[in-house]
Amino acid sequence: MCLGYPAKVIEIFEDKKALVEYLGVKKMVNIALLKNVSIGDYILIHSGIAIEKIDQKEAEEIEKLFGEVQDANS
Amino acid sequence: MCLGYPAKVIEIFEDKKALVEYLGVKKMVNIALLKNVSIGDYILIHSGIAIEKIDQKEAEEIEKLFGEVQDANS
Amino acid sequence: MKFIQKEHGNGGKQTYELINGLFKPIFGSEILKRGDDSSIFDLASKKIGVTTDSFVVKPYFFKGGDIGKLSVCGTVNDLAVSGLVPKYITASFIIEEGFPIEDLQKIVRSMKEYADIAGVEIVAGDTKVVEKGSCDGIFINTTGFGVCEKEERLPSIEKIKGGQIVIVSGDIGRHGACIYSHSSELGVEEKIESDCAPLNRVINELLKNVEICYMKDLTRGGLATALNEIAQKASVDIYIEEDKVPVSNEVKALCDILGLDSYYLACEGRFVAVINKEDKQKTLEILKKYNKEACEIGWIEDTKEKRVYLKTSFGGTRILDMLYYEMLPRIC
Amino acid sequence: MKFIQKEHGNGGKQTYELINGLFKPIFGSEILKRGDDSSIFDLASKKIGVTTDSFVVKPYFFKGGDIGKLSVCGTVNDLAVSGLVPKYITASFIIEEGFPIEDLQKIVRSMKEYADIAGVEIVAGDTKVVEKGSCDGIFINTTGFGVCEKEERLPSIEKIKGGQIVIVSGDIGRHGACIYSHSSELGVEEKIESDCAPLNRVINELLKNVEICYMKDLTRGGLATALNEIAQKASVDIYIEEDKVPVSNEVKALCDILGLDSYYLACEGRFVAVINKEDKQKTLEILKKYNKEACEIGWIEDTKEKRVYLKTSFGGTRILDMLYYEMLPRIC
Amino acid sequence: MQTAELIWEIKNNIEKIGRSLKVIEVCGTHTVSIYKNGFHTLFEGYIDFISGPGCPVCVTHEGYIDRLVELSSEWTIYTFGDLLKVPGSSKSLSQARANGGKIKVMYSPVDAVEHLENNEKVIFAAVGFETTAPAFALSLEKVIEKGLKNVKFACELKTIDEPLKSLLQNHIRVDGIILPGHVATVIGVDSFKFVEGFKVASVISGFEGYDILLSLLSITQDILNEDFTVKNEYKRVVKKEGNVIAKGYIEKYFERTSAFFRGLGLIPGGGLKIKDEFREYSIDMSYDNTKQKDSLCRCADVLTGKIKPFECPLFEKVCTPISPKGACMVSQEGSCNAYFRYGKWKGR
Amino acid sequence: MQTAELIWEIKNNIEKIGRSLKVIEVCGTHTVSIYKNGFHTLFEGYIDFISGPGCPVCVTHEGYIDRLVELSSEWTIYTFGDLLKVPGSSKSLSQARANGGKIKVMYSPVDAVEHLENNEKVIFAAVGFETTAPAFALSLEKVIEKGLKNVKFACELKTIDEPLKSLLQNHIRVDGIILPGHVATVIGVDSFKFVEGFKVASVISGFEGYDILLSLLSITQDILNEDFTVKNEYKRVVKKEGNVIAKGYIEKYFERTSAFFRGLGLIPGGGLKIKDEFREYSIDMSYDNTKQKDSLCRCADVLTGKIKPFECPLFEKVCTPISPKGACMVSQEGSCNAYFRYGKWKGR
Ligand code: SF4
Ligand code: SF4
Ligand SMILES: [Mg+2]
Ligand SMILES: [Mg+2]
Ligand SMILES: [Mg+2]
Ligand SMILES: [Mg+2]
Ligand SMILES: [Mg+2]
Ligand SMILES: [Mg+2]
Ligand SMILES: [Mg+2]
Ligand SMILES: [Mg+2]
Ligand SMILES: [Mg+2]
Ligand SMILES: [Mg+2]
Repeated sequence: MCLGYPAKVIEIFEDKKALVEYLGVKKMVNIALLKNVSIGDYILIHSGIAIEKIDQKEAEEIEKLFGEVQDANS
Repeated sequence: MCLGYPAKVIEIFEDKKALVEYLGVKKMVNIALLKNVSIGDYILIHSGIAIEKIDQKEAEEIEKLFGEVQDANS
Repeated sequence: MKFIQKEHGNGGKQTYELINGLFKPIFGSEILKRGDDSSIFDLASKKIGVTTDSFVVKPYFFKGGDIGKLSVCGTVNDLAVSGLVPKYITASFIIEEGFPIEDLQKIVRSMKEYADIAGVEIVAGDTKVVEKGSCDGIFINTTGFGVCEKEERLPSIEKIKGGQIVIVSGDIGRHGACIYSHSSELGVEEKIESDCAPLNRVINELLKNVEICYMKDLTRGGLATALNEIAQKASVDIYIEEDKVPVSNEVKALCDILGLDSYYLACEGRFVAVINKEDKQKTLEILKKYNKEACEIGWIEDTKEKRVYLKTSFGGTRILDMLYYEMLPRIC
Repeated sequence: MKFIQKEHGNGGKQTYELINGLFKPIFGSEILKRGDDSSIFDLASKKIGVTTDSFVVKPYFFKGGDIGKLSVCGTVNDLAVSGLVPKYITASFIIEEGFPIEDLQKIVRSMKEYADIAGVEIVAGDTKVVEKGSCDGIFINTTGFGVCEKEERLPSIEKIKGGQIVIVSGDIGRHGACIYSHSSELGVEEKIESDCAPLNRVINELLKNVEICYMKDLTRGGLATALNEIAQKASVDIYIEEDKVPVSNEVKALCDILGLDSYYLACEGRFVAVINKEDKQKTLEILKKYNKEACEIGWIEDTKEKRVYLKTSFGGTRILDMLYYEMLPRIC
Repeated sequence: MQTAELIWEIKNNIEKIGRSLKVIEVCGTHTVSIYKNGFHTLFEGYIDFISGPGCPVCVTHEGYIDRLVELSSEWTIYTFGDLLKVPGSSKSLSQARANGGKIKVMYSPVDAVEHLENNEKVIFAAVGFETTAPAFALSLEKVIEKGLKNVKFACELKTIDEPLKSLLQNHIRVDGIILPGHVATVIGVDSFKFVEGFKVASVISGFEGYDILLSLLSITQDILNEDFTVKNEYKRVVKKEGNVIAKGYIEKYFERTSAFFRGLGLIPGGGLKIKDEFREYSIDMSYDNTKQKDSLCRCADVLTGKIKPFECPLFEKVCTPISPKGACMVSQEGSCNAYFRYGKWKGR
Repeated sequence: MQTAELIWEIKNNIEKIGRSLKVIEVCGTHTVSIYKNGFHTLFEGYIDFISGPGCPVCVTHEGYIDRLVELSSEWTIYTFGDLLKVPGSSKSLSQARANGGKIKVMYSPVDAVEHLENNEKVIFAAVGFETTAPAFALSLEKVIEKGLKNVKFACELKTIDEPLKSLLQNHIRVDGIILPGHVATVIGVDSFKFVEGFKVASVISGFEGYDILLSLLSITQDILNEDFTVKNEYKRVVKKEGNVIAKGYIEKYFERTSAFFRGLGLIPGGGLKIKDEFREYSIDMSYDNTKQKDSLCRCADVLTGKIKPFECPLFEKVCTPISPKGACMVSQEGSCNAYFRYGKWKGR
């Protein structure tokens, strides 16, 4: 139920929508719950709605630790 | 469009309906357009509605002439 | 009451359970039970015949049969009229979610019953479930294989020529009339019984005893359409005598009530055969053992208009063309 | 634009015109063109294999294929993984009235294209038309026959034993992910390409060069279901290493977005093979010519629990069971 | 009497008359009976059969179909099967259904009402002559009784007398008329008295093969006797005054209106419309009946007996029951259609 | 750091603690992550994983399903796929659909509203915790903006704090709690401060395998250090105060209400309902939540960690994902279900 995935903002549209990319898949999501979203930001999506921005510094730390990536295309 | 078939009245029901038989096939029809329908009468059916009683004397005359029958079960 | 659900068709656990719990026990074929991607078996001959048909009849239970029986008979009959001995059948189901499993069981049992009667084995199967509203209850595809026992006995369109006679194996139009009689709005009290039946036995006996030049089972499109196909393919004309064509009173009645023509009503257990004049007596003798209504109905002429003509009761002659119109309910 | 109407399925004149005007010219088979009740031909061997499947995929055009291509590949693949050379196919259509004839043409052409690629001939067919709302666009049944070239080469469940290794022919889950990606509500911009493809060539090359103990194509239910079927039938356990199973980023993404599991996603151009350890190098060499993602993913153990176990990336071990849940859109 | 004798007698009478006869019927069911029984070949050289504008489908304007097609996206159209294939200016009802239009074929408009639910939005396509009008009257009565507020009638019912008058006055010269037995069952023998003024042999006929033969015998005898009173061969059913109850139903719910007939044009009093007091059950079907698609179709000439179907340049070449170019080919009771399907003996 | 090292360190810490630990998670997505990654086998003998009542599907009362089934004959029910299989007292939504009920699976309640037409009668089955509540708030906002009058919400949204309090107070003694990372994303770290009062190691966790491992490390270290402050392992996403906009949406449209939780019973403040000012968009879902089907199902004991799934006598024998006897087997995120599907290494 509380599934989420991290995605990169590719394009921002009117009506609080954004095109995001995750592992090469592009999809429109709703960004009404976030403020100051910019292209290139990483955001966390739950049921089609962005519920938070992802702190890239923190994410990179994890990445360094495990060699895992948030987004294979970044 | 103006198709009709002759059928024998088998049973009379409320609401101006009758069960008729034609060549062994039994079917409910509407008899609201006829008065004094009795079991055993032959009636002419068009689009599920009896539009006239069939005069048996006349029908038998035809039958005599051509050996044709109005109803194979009569 | 249990119903088919989408999971019965997702290829996973429940599909597996449906196949192993319902289909395999009823069909009982050893080949099928292996459950491999393909069913492998040895044939009796290298010349084989294949036919396929999907069945979408509505209602799926009708007087004298059901979609399961129909799906077996239809395919068995296509093989039989081609002069083959039906041997193996595949069965593929498309089922709407919500379909009662009890009904599915009845249908599958009926397939097995008629497969046994026809002497065919059900060797492969498939089940798909589609969501509610995406199909109408159940559709069944059967594909059949028959082997050729004696090549020279195979009926063939090339064997048709002028002077031969046309035989029908029984009264026509019962299956189509049956399906119409089930239409609830029409309100016919007692439904008409379908003629749905496997024809391979009678045909097998015929093939062993007389030369059948050509045969065709009467299905969709009825007698008229089958005869027109023959006339077209053989480049001959066919003459039919109206008074000789056997039609039951019930079928006549339904035609009059609905303004239909019995020549176009489907049969599912009747065929026409073209034979040489001298074989007439023997042919009818055999056919009448299976159905008393079997009889000669016409003849072939070499005039090559590729037409079917009907000699009417009153002595007129008219064209008997293929079916042009929609016969409303679904019949096969 | 022209549409299918009920008369295209009534067995009469318009059915005749559809078959002769659309199907026969495209399929082009001489056997089919005869248009008899059964199609008769000579086989190359008396041992044959048969498989049947109905295809109900929605949408019927998807990235990387359509229902026509799928219906040919699906059946060709079932024959190929059984170790047979696919030869003949029957095609049976159930079409909803109102279906665009242009789309039907595309689908039929695509069947022909892939039949040619796979080297199979379409030898028999059938068309039924059902009223609007009684089926979802188009359903296709194909039934295929293959011949057995060398009996001792036939893969067989009995050949499976402990110590053998499990190979997959490419990355998994593309077809299922493709169909999900077409769901309009999901709003995925670029659709994922299906892996739908005929496998008979690669398999034929394999069979000629190594001993394939067993093969299975991955369709509905995906890798997990196929492996479970093998474990069940062979009474062995199968161990799969999570890190080795090839899954593309796109498929992974879709799984994360929808909460799906790639092991259960359908493929339509992938298979698993069980081989002896010593054949590994040769097998992968051949497989990689066709698909670089082909690789070893696990092994067989004789423990007879009939289970599939997954060694996770973190070193844990868990059951990998059959599919229990509904995967929502229709995929084959 | 054997039918063979009867045929011989008819031919004998015609030989006495000394020329071949033009006989018209104005009921589609008669058309079909004549062709199905092969009378067109049996009396070749003796009788030239003309099918007048008596098939309600054949005479319907394409504007009516267009309007039904339009309505079928929102309303369920209940129609007799006969109307399904009639092409509108872009689509037939059958094509509309294939594209998602809500079309239902009914057998009986009275039974159909019984199965309706409360809120269903239904339109009955009411076509037909006086035979069928009472069925729609009964149907309307039931709709009112059941209090169904979303059921309407698209009334395009026709009458037989006015078009027949127009036909005989302006379009055609025939020797004999086979009058429609089932229309007569409802409206009675007396309603056809006006035919006598046209000095043509006429007979109300049943629909069996022998009915047609008896009617032809009657016509030939009347010609020989110069007797132009209307005869009633269908006595077993048709009464002098018709079915009084049925006529009462028609009068209660419908009134005369002018109506379009393909081949005859607009005919004052040629149609029935729902009376104003029941207008809430009537759906507006107004269409421009002066406009018709340009076409080489010679239906009008066929319906008025000026040419035979095979004399139309489109017949069989481009105009067939599958792609009909005119109404006479559309309806199974149309004369071009009957000619196409039952044809002539040996070639056409 | 390698995951192998991390696992070694966790096990090492547990060895230092000197007993196996009971760790509970209350988010279904965590349950699945643990089992899918095989952590239940990897930490066998070290950690005993308990799945608390954090799957919104598992805790839903069958009365809610019954009501949706009932409504589905007239309304189209939009639901997440998760809810489809949950058995009501006679049918699941999936079975209702098979029998003709109008059920639609949605991916996003916001996108779904965008595709709705004006007169569609739609009910959104609003289930979920605070992660999902803002989505339904946005959805409701769009419904109001579009002026859709026939769209209602069947609100059965839950909150996490009250049930968690009840669980820790009345039902369970655990060593560590893995707190739900996505709920925390919305409500913030501070909302979990109350957990500290229970003297249990707790950490807000992400959902990747390494997230779980880092959280387990944090729990073991906290136990060693007797540090019971709430930790946040999911720092890349979860903020101290959460998502203020999202919380604002929840507050604007919803208010606290008491709610039924399977295993925990009725919990005051455990649910969200639509505020009175928006009640026209709420559909009455009242059902008797005191009544439950008699059953041998020991879900409640599983959810509160009293027994493991395989200790339930029905597990695997009569209770399977195909015929679930309890909610923990129904949901793909339920603990019995996860245990059944991902199981134990070598036998169970
Ligand atoms: S053949 Fe066709 S085009 Fe010619 S008159 Fe008849 S209906 Fe019209
Ligand atoms: S196994 Fe089934 S019956 Fe037992 S507790 Fe779990 S859900 Fe309930
Ligand atoms: Mg994730
Ligand atoms: Mg009659
Ligand atoms: Mg397969
Ligand atoms: Mg066939
Ligand atoms: Mg057939
Ligand atoms: Mg299959
Ligand atoms: Mg056949
Ligand atoms: Mg198959
Ligand atoms: Mg297959
Ligand atoms: Mg066929």
